Amino acid sequence: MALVDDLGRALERTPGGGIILTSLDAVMDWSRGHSLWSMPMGTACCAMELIAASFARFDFDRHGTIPRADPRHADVMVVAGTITRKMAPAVKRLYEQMPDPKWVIAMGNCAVSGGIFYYDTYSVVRGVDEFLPVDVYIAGCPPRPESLQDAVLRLREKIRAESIAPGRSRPAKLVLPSPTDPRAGGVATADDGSGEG
Amino acid sequence: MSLLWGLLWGLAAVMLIAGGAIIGVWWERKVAGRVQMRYGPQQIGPAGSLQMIADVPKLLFKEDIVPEGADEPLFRYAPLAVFAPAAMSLAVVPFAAGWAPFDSTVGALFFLAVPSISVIGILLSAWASHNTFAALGGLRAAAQMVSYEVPRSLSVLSVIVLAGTLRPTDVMAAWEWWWIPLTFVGFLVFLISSIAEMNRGPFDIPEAESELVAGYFADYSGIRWAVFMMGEYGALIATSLFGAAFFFGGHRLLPGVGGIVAMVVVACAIITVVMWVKWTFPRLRADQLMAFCWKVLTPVALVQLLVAGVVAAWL
Amino acid sequence: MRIEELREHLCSVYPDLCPLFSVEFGDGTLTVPADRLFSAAQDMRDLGFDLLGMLTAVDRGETFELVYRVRSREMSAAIFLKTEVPRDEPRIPSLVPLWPAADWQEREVYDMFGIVFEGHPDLRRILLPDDWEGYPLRKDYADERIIRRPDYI
Amino acid sequence: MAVDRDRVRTPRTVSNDFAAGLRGWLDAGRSLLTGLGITGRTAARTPVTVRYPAEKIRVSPRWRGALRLRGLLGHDEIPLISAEPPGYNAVIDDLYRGERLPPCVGNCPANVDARGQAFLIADDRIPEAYELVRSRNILPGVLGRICHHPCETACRRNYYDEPVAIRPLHRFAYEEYRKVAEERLTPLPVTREQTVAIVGSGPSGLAAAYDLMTLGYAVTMFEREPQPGGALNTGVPTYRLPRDVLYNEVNDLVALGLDLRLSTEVGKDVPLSVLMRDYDAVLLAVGLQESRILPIPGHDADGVVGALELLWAANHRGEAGLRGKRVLVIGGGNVAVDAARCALRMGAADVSLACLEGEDEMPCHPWEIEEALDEGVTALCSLGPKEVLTEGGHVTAMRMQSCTRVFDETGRFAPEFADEFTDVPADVIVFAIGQAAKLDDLLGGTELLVSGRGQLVADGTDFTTSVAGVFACGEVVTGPGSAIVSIATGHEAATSIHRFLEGRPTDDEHRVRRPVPVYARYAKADVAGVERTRLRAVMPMAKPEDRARDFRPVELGLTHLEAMAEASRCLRCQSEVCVGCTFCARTCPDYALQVERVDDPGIRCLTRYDLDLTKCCFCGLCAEQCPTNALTHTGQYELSFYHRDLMTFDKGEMLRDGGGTRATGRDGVLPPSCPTRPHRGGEDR
Amino acid sequence: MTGQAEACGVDAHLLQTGDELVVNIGPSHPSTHGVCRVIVHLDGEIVTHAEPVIGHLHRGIEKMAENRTYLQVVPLTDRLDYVGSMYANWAYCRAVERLAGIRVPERAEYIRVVMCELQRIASHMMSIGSTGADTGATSAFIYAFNQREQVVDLFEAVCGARLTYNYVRPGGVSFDLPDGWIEQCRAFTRSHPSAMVEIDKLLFGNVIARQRLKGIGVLPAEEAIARGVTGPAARGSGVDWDLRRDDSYSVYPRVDFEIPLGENGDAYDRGRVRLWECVESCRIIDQALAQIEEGPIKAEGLPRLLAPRPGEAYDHIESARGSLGVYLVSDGSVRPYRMHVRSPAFQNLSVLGYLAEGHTLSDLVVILGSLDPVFGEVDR
Repeated sequence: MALVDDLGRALERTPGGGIILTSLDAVMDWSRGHSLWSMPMGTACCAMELIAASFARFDFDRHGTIPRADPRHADVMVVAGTITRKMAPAVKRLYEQMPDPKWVIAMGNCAVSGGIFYYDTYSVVRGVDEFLPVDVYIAGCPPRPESLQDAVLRLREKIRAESIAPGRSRPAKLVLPSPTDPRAGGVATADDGSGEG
Repeated sequence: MSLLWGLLWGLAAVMLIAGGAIIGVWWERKVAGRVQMRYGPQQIGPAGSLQMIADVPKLLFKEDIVPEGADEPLFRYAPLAVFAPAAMSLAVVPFAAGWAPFDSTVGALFFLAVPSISVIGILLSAWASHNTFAALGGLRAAAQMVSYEVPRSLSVLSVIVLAGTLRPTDVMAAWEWWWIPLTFVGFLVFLISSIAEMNRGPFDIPEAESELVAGYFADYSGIRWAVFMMGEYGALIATSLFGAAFFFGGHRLLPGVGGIVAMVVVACAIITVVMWVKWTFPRLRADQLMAFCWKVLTPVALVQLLVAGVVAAWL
Repeated sequence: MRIEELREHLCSVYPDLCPLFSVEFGDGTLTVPADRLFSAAQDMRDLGFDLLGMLTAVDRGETFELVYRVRSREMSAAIFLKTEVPRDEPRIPSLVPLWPAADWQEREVYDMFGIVFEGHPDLRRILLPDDWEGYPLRKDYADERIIRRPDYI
Repeated sequence: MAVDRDRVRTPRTVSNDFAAGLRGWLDAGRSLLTGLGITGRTAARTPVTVRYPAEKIRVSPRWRGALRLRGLLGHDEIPLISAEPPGYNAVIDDLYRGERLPPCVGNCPANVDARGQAFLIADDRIPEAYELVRSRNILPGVLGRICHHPCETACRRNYYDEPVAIRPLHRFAYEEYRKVAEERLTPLPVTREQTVAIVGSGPSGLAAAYDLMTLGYAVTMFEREPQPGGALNTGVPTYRLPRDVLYNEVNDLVALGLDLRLSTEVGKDVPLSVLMRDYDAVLLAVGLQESRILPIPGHDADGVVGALELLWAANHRGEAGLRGKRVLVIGGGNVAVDAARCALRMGAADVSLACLEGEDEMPCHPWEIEEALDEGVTALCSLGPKEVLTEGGHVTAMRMQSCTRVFDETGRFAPEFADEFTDVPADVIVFAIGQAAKLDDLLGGTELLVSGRGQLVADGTDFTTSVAGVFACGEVVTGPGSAIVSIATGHEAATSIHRFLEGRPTDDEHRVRRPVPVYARYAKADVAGVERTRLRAVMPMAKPEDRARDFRPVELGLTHLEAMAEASRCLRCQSEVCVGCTFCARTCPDYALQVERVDDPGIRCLTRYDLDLTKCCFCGLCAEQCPTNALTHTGQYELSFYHRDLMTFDKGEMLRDGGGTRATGRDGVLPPSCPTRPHRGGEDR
Repeated sequence: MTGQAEACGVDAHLLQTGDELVVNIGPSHPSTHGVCRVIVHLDGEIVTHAEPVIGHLHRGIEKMAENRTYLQVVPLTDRLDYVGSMYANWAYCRAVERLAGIRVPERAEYIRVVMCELQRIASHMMSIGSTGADTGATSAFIYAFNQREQVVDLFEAVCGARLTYNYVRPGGVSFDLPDGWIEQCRAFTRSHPSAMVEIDKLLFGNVIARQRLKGIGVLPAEEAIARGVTGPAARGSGVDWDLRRDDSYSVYPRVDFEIPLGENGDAYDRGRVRLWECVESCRIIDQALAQIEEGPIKAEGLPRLLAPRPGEAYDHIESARGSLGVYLVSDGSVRPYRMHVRSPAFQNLSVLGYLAEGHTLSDLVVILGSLDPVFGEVDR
């Protein structure tokens, strides 16, 4: 990413560069959003829904999301299923092997927080965000394939806020725009969506 | 002057293959979708046709990972070694009456010989990426190389025997209607062996999706992996054009300008059949491929050559 | 061999162990002291119990209770072989020579309870990482990583 | 059979292979072509894909999406069940059909809104609670003491721990209401000119009178005895029902505008034909007057007494000449047990009770016989009376034959006797085997039909008699039964009278009948280790030994705080308002729900209701255990969040509208069958 | 996947031992049906020794069950064999019913049989599909998956979940069949056999697939019995053993069905046994739906907290992978004292090392697929 990073910084420094950078950002975010190749890290029941999502009835390919088993070709790692402490180093290793603009979707309660295996187990990692930076969490046990596709659309909105030049993300509305958004009840959200990097 | 002409043609070939690859990948995902009762890309452009417009810039800006322990220069330029033969083999294809970009007397021989260089590219990438799975994939490609080259050459030979010359334009000139039924079996052998040569369809053993995960290009990310894809689609385009020319008469099908259009249409039909075959059949094992080529394709190609020889002699 | 003959045979061979056997359900229980386990298992094998269905252990406080379920297909009868093993040095002869099916199940019982099966070809942990200390399914397994669900019934 | 039709037969063995040689190769080639054919045909067909953002799959009504609360204690009102008298049945019926009828209300013969009463008492609005109960059960104070409380048997808390004490709450409401009775009792306006006469001031007559007064009719009531109350006044012993409670409640009715004429016997002082002429409608609520004596040899010896006469004597004179004598009561019903306990209190030396039925199938209520046994009554079961042995006209013993079976296999009363006899020594024998109506002087001079055995002929559902304009209700129609059943017949009779006076037919399709509720039989929840606040308020009872000596009341009432605490234990079933009973949090396998509530009486609200969506495994156990249908699964499945802490929903968010958050699933997912609800797994509501 | 080996704790010296190449088919691999790592010693392309390393999905369900009431364990059993969670529910509930002596009403037994036969079809679709994916025919996987989607729709209509049903409860089933469901189910069982014949032609009839599947991973019958292999994996070798018929439980005696058997015990036979079992399941469902009649769906008067008498009980059913048994020990409290799940997938996977010798790497993947392991049930 070195080449791209200094391109971004160079554009930022040159006087007229800001305009080019924002338009370049727009194109890049659009293209990254619409061709998110997923790395299916399916371990347990959520893997079944992950497979169903890319097959005939809930076609993932329509959003430009192809399941690529090889971490080198994937952009987003979908962690679907329970991650045990024997499995964690392998997941961490595969995450590191992915090329840089990469994101993580934690699918299913087991990936989000250990879910039904939160209490009384000795070998379950309580949530993938203990060792991976997670971008979108999906609740459900297992979530429907449409929830996964909804998460991909959510991830697109989040990517729209990112930029090539590091540390220059536009503020994005990170609170869910759903009509009766569970968080609509006047409760201050965790942060106002300034979106760090 | 010929150097300038060569450079110009090289650039044209790369642009043609890049455009072909973009349309090819989209058409492949559409055919795969339809075969599997789903739609394939739909969101960008009419019926998702501009999906690759979204994929290419993303791949361009992907981090270009060179795995530690890999052989640096070899790793960077191995994809070119796979892509170049496809572009070069496009040079000898007889597009119009008496005109081929590089009309050499041994055009057909050139077309048969050049694609096998891509196997060297595969071996280079397999060795350079310091990855057990890649090494396995590369060795498999090398092992099965000879088995499909022989029937491929024999099947084209039967047309050359009929035409009596190696120069593609002369072959086109000497082309007759009744050659189609005569050499149709040869065409089938040619098609099957070129699928094996392109490592596609039932013979994608070097990069078997379910065993070696991604075979020889396991460690290529971003644009280097795209160059491999362009290499594959380039070979596909070149082979189908050549097949259309030699076995279906190419531009001789319709008089005048219509000829080129007819040739392209037949080539597209061949591409679609190749994709259809890929998404229907399971994958052969490496040794089964070699057995199939030696024990089935080569005898059939020889019989076809015998028939073509007898007819040529009787003429 | 009919099930009734099986019942007489069991009662005759093991009078002291008083095997209880229900003909109508076709299954019975035979509690055997640890040292006579291998010979009893061998008898069962010769009687025609060719399927080793289940092999598991239960932590009964000061002893571990090992439960084997052997099944014969022609007679469609099943026998529970039960033994007790002291907690401090849990050693028991392995049944792999009689039924290869016991291989992985014994490794799992070793992994979960720490019961050593003598004569097992390759006794290693199977489910937990190799560097795991302690045996989880013991009742006194203390592990600070476990968060107990509050007793809220 | 569906499968035989199609031509797919399972092969004997599944391993097949191509033939050897050339035919095999041809088949192999053909298999490639058939493969291509299949994929080609599939490619021609239209894809099955659901284009996600535009089209969405309609999830099934039972889809278990994110959880949602429909209502919250303190945030939503509990719906009270009350309506104008004729329409009450309609309200109960559509609640039942919509599966929103609480089991206690459903199982009570008069459909008293016990849930509403518990809510009002917990809210410290006790006079309103009393009036709400009185609209259906005319004598809350009286029945607070003597009712056989079918509501508590059906209470859903039996399944969780112990049922809510509904009857003591009626009694507590009565005691509180007494303090504010005067200013709340304003006479009901008379808006119609028709008048109604009611013969007999038993519970059924009073209920009918109340309904008719609320409808605006002028009601006159005639009572033979000097005090009102009918069977409650003469039959029920005073230790179970102090008389002032009865008289206060009847006087309340008089204050409301009832014209009550005591010690005027219809048939003697006022002929029935005069009533039928002067009043537009007449209601015979006379009940049953005389107890039936078995025509066995020696039944006319002195020392043989009927149960009603004994109870009348006990209630009015307090003395029946039983001092120091041995008393034998024949019969196993509630009247027999009352007679036995009264005999004990009147100084009988030894009281025993003989009945046909066996130990566990006695017709009286279990708690009645227990209290009697505590007080010293001895029960002799499976014995049938054969002959009274007398000596010089005095009773000395009773010859009893042991009975092997009381009901034959079809359930009809056909007792079978073994031929071994026992003689039970006794000085006084009391027959409590049933009561009958003495109607000859009442019906003299009218064409009212009377059946062979002297019972009035009346329609069991409309309570009309053979003469138009004359109605009958209470035990005279239904036979011996409990007080609450008579009150229910009173309400039905009032509806019939109202329809008759308005000229409409008493029975047409508009008349809504009360539904017959079906409730799951609960296994007794074992309450070992259950914390004190969940258990039932203990009703203080007098000590058994000094209870048996006199007629002071046996059960003492609940205090104010105890009653409010007990009322707050009510789960408000089917009210779709979460009362914080915490059974959802207890049954959740992943401890994803945390429910806390403030429990001091009066101020009862839900302080915390947190759902941790990251732990919830969407198994649906909580929604099934919820007794009030408040916790349901919505159709929401698009649950993606950017931050993990957005995924815990607190009390406010749980009330969100479950319907349309981007999910097509409709709300209204009915948890299939709370194990205590009727088995009609409700479809989508 | 360069760092694959280090990622899973295989130390470096093991990598290059003499002329043998050690390859790690890692815990996350498209064709390992979940999380199984196979350490393979390769001599060129031929496998000399393969050793599956499992435990990557070991969540300690048996330890968790000791701290949950009998009703709370049911959602746990859903997560055991997540491709066929209806089985684990039923096996567990049968063990609890035998322990607590609960009598299940007639209609509930019929509903359970219909649900489990539908689950067998769905589970076999996943297994046949993944056989196709291992050999490279992804379209066959998708055709099989479409049939599975129809079954999943039927389940969603009845119990409200696609994969983790929590539907069978000790004492009966939790919901009654919605009206209109039986017709929908009949329509499926009518169309399913012809779809199976089509998939049979597309996948197993194909000469390339036959070359890839026949003669691969041959498991002789007596070896299968000795190693405790049950279910379609054993029936592929001709072992005529099916609990539904030989240990005939629930209402299976009242329906008649055949047991498809293979002869030479290779991956091809195991696959086709599964395919024809689906057709037989359709017949069972039709007969069960014909015999079902109205009635209660749950035993009367079950207490909220079930506390069976101290003692033990073992019961097993024929799941899609073999004989799935649950052994329950109770000490009279509301929580089981010990729960052990006899997992058929765990037992069937143990023969992988024995079968894989002498085959190539691509065959190893096909053999693993033909044993149809589901790692939720293997690792528990």
